[in-house]
Amino acid sequence: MKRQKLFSALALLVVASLLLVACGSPAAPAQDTSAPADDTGAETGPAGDFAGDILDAGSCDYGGKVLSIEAVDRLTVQFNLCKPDPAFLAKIAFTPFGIQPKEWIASTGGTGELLERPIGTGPYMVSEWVRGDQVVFTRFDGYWGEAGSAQTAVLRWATEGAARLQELQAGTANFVTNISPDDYATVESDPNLVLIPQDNPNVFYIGFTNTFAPWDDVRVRQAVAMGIDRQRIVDNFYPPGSEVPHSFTPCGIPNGCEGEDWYEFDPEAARALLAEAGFPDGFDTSIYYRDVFRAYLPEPPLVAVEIQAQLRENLGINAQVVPMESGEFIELATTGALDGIHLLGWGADYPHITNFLDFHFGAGNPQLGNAHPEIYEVLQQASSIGDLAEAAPLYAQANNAIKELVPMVPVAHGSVAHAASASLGGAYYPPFGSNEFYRMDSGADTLVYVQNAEPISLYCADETDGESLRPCQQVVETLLDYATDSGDTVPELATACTPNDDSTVWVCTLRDGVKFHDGSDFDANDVVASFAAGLDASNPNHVGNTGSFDYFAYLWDALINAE
Amino acid sequence: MSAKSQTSPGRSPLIEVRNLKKYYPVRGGLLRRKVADVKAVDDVSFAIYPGETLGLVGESGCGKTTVSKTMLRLEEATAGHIFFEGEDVLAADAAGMKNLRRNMQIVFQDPYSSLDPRLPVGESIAEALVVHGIGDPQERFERVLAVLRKVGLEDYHATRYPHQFSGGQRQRIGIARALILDPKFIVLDEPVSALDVSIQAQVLNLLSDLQQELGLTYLFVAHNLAVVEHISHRVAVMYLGRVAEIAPRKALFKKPLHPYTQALMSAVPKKHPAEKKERILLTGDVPSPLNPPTGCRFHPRCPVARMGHCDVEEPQLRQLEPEHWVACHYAEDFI
Amino acid sequence: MSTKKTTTQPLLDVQNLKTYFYTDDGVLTAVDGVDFQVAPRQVFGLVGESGCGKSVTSLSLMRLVDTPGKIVDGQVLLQGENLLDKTPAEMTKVRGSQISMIFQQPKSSLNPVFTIGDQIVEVFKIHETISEKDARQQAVELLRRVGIPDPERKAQAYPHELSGGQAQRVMIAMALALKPRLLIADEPTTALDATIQAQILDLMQDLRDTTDTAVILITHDLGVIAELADRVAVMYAGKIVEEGDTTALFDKPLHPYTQGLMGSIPVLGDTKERLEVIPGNVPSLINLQPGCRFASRCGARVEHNLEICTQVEPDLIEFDAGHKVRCWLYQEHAGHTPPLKAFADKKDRK
Amino acid sequence: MIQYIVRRVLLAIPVILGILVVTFLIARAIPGDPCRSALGERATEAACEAFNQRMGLDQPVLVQLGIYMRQILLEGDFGSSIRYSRPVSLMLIERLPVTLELGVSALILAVMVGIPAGILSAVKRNSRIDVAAMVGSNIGVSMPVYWLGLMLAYVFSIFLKDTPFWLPPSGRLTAGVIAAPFYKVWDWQLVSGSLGAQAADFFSNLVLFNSFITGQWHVFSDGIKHLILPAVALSTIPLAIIARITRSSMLDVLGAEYVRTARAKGLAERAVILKHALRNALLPIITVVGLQTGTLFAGAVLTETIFSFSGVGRALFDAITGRDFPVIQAFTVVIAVGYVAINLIVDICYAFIDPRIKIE
Amino acid sequence: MAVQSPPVASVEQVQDYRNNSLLFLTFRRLFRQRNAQVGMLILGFLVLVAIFAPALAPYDPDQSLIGVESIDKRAGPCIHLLGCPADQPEHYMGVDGNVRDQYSRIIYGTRVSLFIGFSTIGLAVIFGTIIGAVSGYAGGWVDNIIMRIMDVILAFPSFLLAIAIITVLGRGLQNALYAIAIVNVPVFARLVRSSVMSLKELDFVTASRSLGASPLRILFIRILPNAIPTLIVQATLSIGGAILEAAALSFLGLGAQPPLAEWGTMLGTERNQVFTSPHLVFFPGIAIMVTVLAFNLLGDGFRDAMDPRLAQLAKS
Repeated sequence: MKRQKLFSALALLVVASLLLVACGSPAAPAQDTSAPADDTGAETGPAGDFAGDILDAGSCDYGGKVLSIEAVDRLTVQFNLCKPDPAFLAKIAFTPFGIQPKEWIASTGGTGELLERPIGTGPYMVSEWVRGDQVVFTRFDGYWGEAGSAQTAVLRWATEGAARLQELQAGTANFVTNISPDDYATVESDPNLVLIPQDNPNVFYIGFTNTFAPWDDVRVRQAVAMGIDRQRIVDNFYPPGSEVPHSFTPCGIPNGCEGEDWYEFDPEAARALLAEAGFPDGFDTSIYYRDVFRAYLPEPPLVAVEIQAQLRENLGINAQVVPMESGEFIELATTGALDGIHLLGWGADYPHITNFLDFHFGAGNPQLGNAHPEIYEVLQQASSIGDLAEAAPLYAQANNAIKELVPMVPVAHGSVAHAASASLGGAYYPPFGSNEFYRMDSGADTLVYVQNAEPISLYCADETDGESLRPCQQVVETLLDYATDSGDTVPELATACTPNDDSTVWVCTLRDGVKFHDGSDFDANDVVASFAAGLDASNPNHVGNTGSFDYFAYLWDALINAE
Repeated sequence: MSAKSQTSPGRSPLIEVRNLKKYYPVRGGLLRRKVADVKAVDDVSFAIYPGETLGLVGESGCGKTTVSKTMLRLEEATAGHIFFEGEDVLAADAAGMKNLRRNMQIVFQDPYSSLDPRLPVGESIAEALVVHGIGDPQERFERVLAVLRKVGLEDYHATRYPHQFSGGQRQRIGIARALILDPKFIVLDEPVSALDVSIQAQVLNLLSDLQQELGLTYLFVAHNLAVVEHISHRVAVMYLGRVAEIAPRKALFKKPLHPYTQALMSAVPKKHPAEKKERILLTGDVPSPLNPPTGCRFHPRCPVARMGHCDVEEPQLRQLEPEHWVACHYAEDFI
Repeated sequence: MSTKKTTTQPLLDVQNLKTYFYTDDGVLTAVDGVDFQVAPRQVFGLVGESGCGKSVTSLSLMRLVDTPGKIVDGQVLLQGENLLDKTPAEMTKVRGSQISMIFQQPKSSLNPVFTIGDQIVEVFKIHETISEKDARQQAVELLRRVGIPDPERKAQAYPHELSGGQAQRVMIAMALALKPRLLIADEPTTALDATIQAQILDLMQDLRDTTDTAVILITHDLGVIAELADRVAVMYAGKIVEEGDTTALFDKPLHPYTQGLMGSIPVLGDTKERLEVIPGNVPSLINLQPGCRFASRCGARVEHNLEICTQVEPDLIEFDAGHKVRCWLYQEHAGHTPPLKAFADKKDRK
Repeated sequence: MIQYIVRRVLLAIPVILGILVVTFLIARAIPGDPCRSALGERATEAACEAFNQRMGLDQPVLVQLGIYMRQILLEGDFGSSIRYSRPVSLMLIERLPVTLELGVSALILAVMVGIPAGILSAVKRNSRIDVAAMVGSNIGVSMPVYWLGLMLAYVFSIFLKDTPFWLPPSGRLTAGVIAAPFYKVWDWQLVSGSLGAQAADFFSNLVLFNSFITGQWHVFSDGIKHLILPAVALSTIPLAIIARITRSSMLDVLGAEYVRTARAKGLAERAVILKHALRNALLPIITVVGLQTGTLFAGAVLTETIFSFSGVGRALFDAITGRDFPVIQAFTVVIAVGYVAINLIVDICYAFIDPRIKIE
Repeated sequence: MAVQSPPVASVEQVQDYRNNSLLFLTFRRLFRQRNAQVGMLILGFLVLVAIFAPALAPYDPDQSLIGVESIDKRAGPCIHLLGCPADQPEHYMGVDGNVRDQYSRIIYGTRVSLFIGFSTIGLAVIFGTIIGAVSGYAGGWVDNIIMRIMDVILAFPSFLLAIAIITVLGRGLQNALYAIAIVNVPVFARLVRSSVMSLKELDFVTASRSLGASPLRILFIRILPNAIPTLIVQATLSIGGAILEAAALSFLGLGAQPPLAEWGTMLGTERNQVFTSPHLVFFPGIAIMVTVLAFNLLGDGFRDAMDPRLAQLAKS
């Protein structure tokens, strides 16, 4: 009996290892780019032989924006949208929509090696992920563009801002992300270091879920809005260049701060409102946050305690500070499960106001409780208007409604800066996305880059955190890319994407001669397959790490075939 | 042979031990199962008469202390009977036992561990009264003082702590504690062996005085033959859990009938350098009670043992002379 | 008993030995000015009750007193050489080869983690250049000599596998391995059962007769002294109060303490109704009163109304030939004749 | 002897079962739906049902316990991490070697310094050395490990920057320094995923061991450099405790009668201490050394956090803050069982040091 | 009991009675111990600090000084006596990231740490004693089962078990206290059990039995009080350990939560700043160390004072 079990366990082990061997073999990074090009005959034949794949939602009833994505020919992809999307170009430049080989996605089934060893067309390929320690990249010599200067790029991480800076000072790193506000002066005064500010529009806000008492009372929310001295927070806990918000969206985003200015700090009026709402002596609540450095919130524990102190002093509200693990916090906060207030923020994925307002105040987002029709109806109306000036009055109306209803309190637009050693050539940081290793020259064989945390997985279609997106961006490319100094998009895997008249059909022309790290050729079917795995919930490869594919769901409004 | 017959006609014993056995299980093997017994006390019988002192003597491990503890039910016996004034101690229930305990007390060997170090000795002595619900605090205190005076201590000693006393004084306190309930019978378990010789004499004299004054009955357990001879009226010699010989003091010391008793007596050092002493030297050590020799337990060391008899048949206690009992097949040779 | 007269130079000459313990409660004068001599081949008995300083004396001779104890004064001359002047390294050469020692608790005096064979072999190895094989052979021979049955096998045994008597035999074997000039036996039989004690006493008697080793025998048991010792010193509270040849001392104890001690011991075959008693307790050796240390318990002092006893400490004087005593009863002092009668009363005891 | 060892091993079995029961109970006691805590909040109903069936959650608790035990004991299946969607056993292969190297070097440090210090202290009782050692060890046991770690990092990476004493404040290796696994260096053909390959992975993840046997000296020295500060920080408390127990155990033994006998034999003091006394004093010392491995495991959580070491301690902490229950459960089981195993080894060592054990 | 009204007692005798109890002697020895002296000195100081915290602390420990004083967050120590310019506000230990006076927070932290130490070990002692006493006195299968359970608890490194318990109970100071108390229970259970088992065999306990005293009386009046000294020693030493463990839990964010001035939390929240503002890490660490040291020294002192070997050494 026991022996039988042992045998079956052993047999299973053997089978499993055989399977792994079989699946694992293509994983070996194929260095030689001269691999026979006809390994996938269909793709290499003349255009006439090309069998184009299609991702088809069938109809627009499922609520999303994508009707279908079609590989028209080997180098042409057509996106058919349900409604016009002014931010389409900005969206497809976003890293989660990176392209991996169709066969590779299929062979992994959306799990396993796919999460550890993405295969893209980028300038670097993953050579090893030493868990808990570093991700090592090797230069991809078959890259279609300008190759990186370092043979090896190393991505490490340190949670502590001081530890990162320390690495830079010690010369063991070339570039580190997110300098603590306190360290700006240190970096600026050190001739060996340079400060690299990042111009990323963002907002830090205090969120309430209005399905919980007392946040269901607008007067309470207004009281908090008036009772928090935002200037004091920005002055003391944010680096120079940070601003007290005029409204939720930073003014740098077109139409961002149309409408009235936010409330003045007025604790007396706030207390009066609170008393009116039935809480003359305040009440007990909790402040939830995650202790993760973000551009919009560089020192979460300090700000949490500061807000705690302000609530107590200005409003008599007794709040308990509850730090949570990042993932858990995001999960509970975004599903509207937190009964107290939560400290969260938003950094722009692409430079469009919809990325701020529609995401947060749209009808479907449970994070802040029941959505307000006064806001989301206006937003829906505005979001299909392509012309900025035409949409401006609507956004003013929306911003005013937000101020009136206070679904949250915008506290700060944070300024953020990274640092590099002065000897790092081409050090930069784009406003959107991450900087790319190949653009920087360490002057040595190795480039070391230190970020805040370890990536969760390297299949970024299913990841949302910047720490995972950054390594992905080195490896996997998107159809378009963000410019290094603005929110504009520039060609990457697509040489151009052109809309039809009402912006509902986009045709992208793909770059020819691009090869993946495994030596296979890049074509339109890879684009369709990559989108399909993320966007189509019924796709067999729609698995990933968590299986939630958030950015597909949020940026394209909904997943196809979702239950 | 029935133990009953060891009692003398005409006298009724205060306490009588009959066929007492005390086995300790020995555990071994992987599962700690019982694999054998240590037969610490194996079929021991004797009687003690009112007002007398029975000396119980033997080397370490012979079971003498186990006998004394079992008699007070400080250890539960494996088998046998102990009659105190006709009542079976081993069969008594909790209430009966509590009653019996008023009449049976014990004095321990180690005067240092026999008193609660935390308590003033007065409280230690008074505990018996508290447990038995005798008197009010004032009465109890007076009884404590009375008994302290009786053992040769002063009133103020009642409020002192054990560590403030010398060994001899502590042993007096131990005796006082045993006396406070006015018992009839006291077990003295090696009461002087931890004491210096000059102190030992004080305590031995005290014990004699108390016996005469209060009509006490003693079981005096000791390994020192001279001390036992000094204080006892009758003496029982134990070897490996059994009684080898039991007799009145004079008879025993004048003419020991068991070869072991003889060896024991000859082992006592000379009392004067000039004394000539023929010594019976026993070979080897006392065997382990876990695995006692067959037949007569003494036979491997016995100078007169005859193979084929002594190593096969276990000798029973026989009365060879008046009140002189001996468990040896060849005891007649020594008469 | 052969009394060897100490006409030649003594083997060991102890002069004014003082060993004090520096405790939290004060200075404890454990050994306070002890003098005695041991002749070659002599068995010298040191007798007294616990705490009288006899064991500390023996450890002082070996210079094995542990902190907080300290030898503060005196000389220990072994064949004229003062052991107290030796460096620790020199002292280790003396120990085991010239003076060796056995203890009261034989089982705990053997190291539990080594076989007894190893422990005996070690003695040879410390002091002699000898091959492992020879040393082992000699060890087995020694074990046989002290009466260990099947010595080859027993040499492989660990101490916990021995009985107390066997362990003491091993200790004796170890102590005599290098034929030392002096053996210090500290209560060698006290922890043993009566029949085993007899065996060990017999062994020691045998060894006394067959070796050249002198013995200092420390015990509280006058019987053991009577068995073995040629000469005996009685200690009380850190001082020697009486010293003499064994027969003389047993015949004619002089000091009231010695007399009391002898009277307080029950003797086999010599029953009496009451034992003689020395009243009171041994005084604390911290904060000693002036005068004779026995004064507070001394019946003779009361009887003779000697006030000096509580004021001045008497010297150890030679009363008879070779029989010394430390008592005012036997000494002349200001306006007082010693009441010799006191001892005459006791003269007949035997 | 054999019987003693077998008995010790048998006695460890109920303890290990007890550990499994406790971790099982802890997992059950965690508030919330076990499915949702294992698969994440967004798990679908169907997935949950499948999960419940697989884990036997629809069955009585005792059956569940049986399933849990079978999975771990017979199948070696510790489940998968929620956060990383990878088998926990894989994480163990990556993480355990790091902690092992850290723990073993800390232990070696503690033993190599603690025992001599304790002996010296005992031998020179009440001397200045003794007082200094005991004051030091008192401070050592009172010091928060993480604080010491931070202070060491500050001193050696900031204060001593630009001196030869500079040491890196974090990480297992300098960025970009990677050791080729020995099986690749030696060109072993391993069936990936097989037990052998897993074992090879495990051993190649022992950075120092791997770089040492393959002669990758730059990696080795880099590894040592990174190990010094965390190992020193981690060893402080065990070192202090070992020094103290050594001292008191030596004092006990030095007062023992057999030591007096050894001295009376004429044995030189050094031999008395190192041969007769130490061997006996070793018993309580190795017990404490065994128990201190527990302190090391616990300290590893803190030390690895401070020094960004990717060992089990750090992973466990991440799992706890991330509520990654399968990881918490598995790592706790592994650490506790490892702890039991070490103490079992200590027990067995007893038998070799102390002959009295054999007749137990 | 009787001697409470001794008719012979004169004033001196009552004095004598009190002054010679074992407890008194132990304390007298304790007061002579160098270790204990230092420990008591520090502990006494800490207790005073805890009691008079409001008087000693120049600031409210939770009050942010933003807008109250012109001082940067995480400003270093400023002591006027040591040359800090008089126009700068004085902060002996600097201010923290929320611009709170660290000196005041350290002072208030004394209260928290002492409370943690005493409450956790108090709980552990109570439950450990009950369990150990039952186990030791009952013996047999009861003992067996209880001790096997304790073995299993002890099979976990205690800090890890504490962490595991917190994952069940949730974060927070109170839960951390429970966790630490739980992991300490087996220590005391075992200690009490072994004391009970050895005391049970002592003659004075046997004497009690021979008097007919009930088992409960023997357990509670004879045995347990005599186990107290070893309990005190272990408890004192454990308090240090408990404070250390609680601080470590707080350091990891599992224990005390802000804004409570707990040293471990203070250390934990500012640990990233060790390279830039070392004072924020240095002082809380020192505070923990000194407090734990006090208990450890006192525990050592207790142990030495109660050590019968030393007592004997002093006698003979």
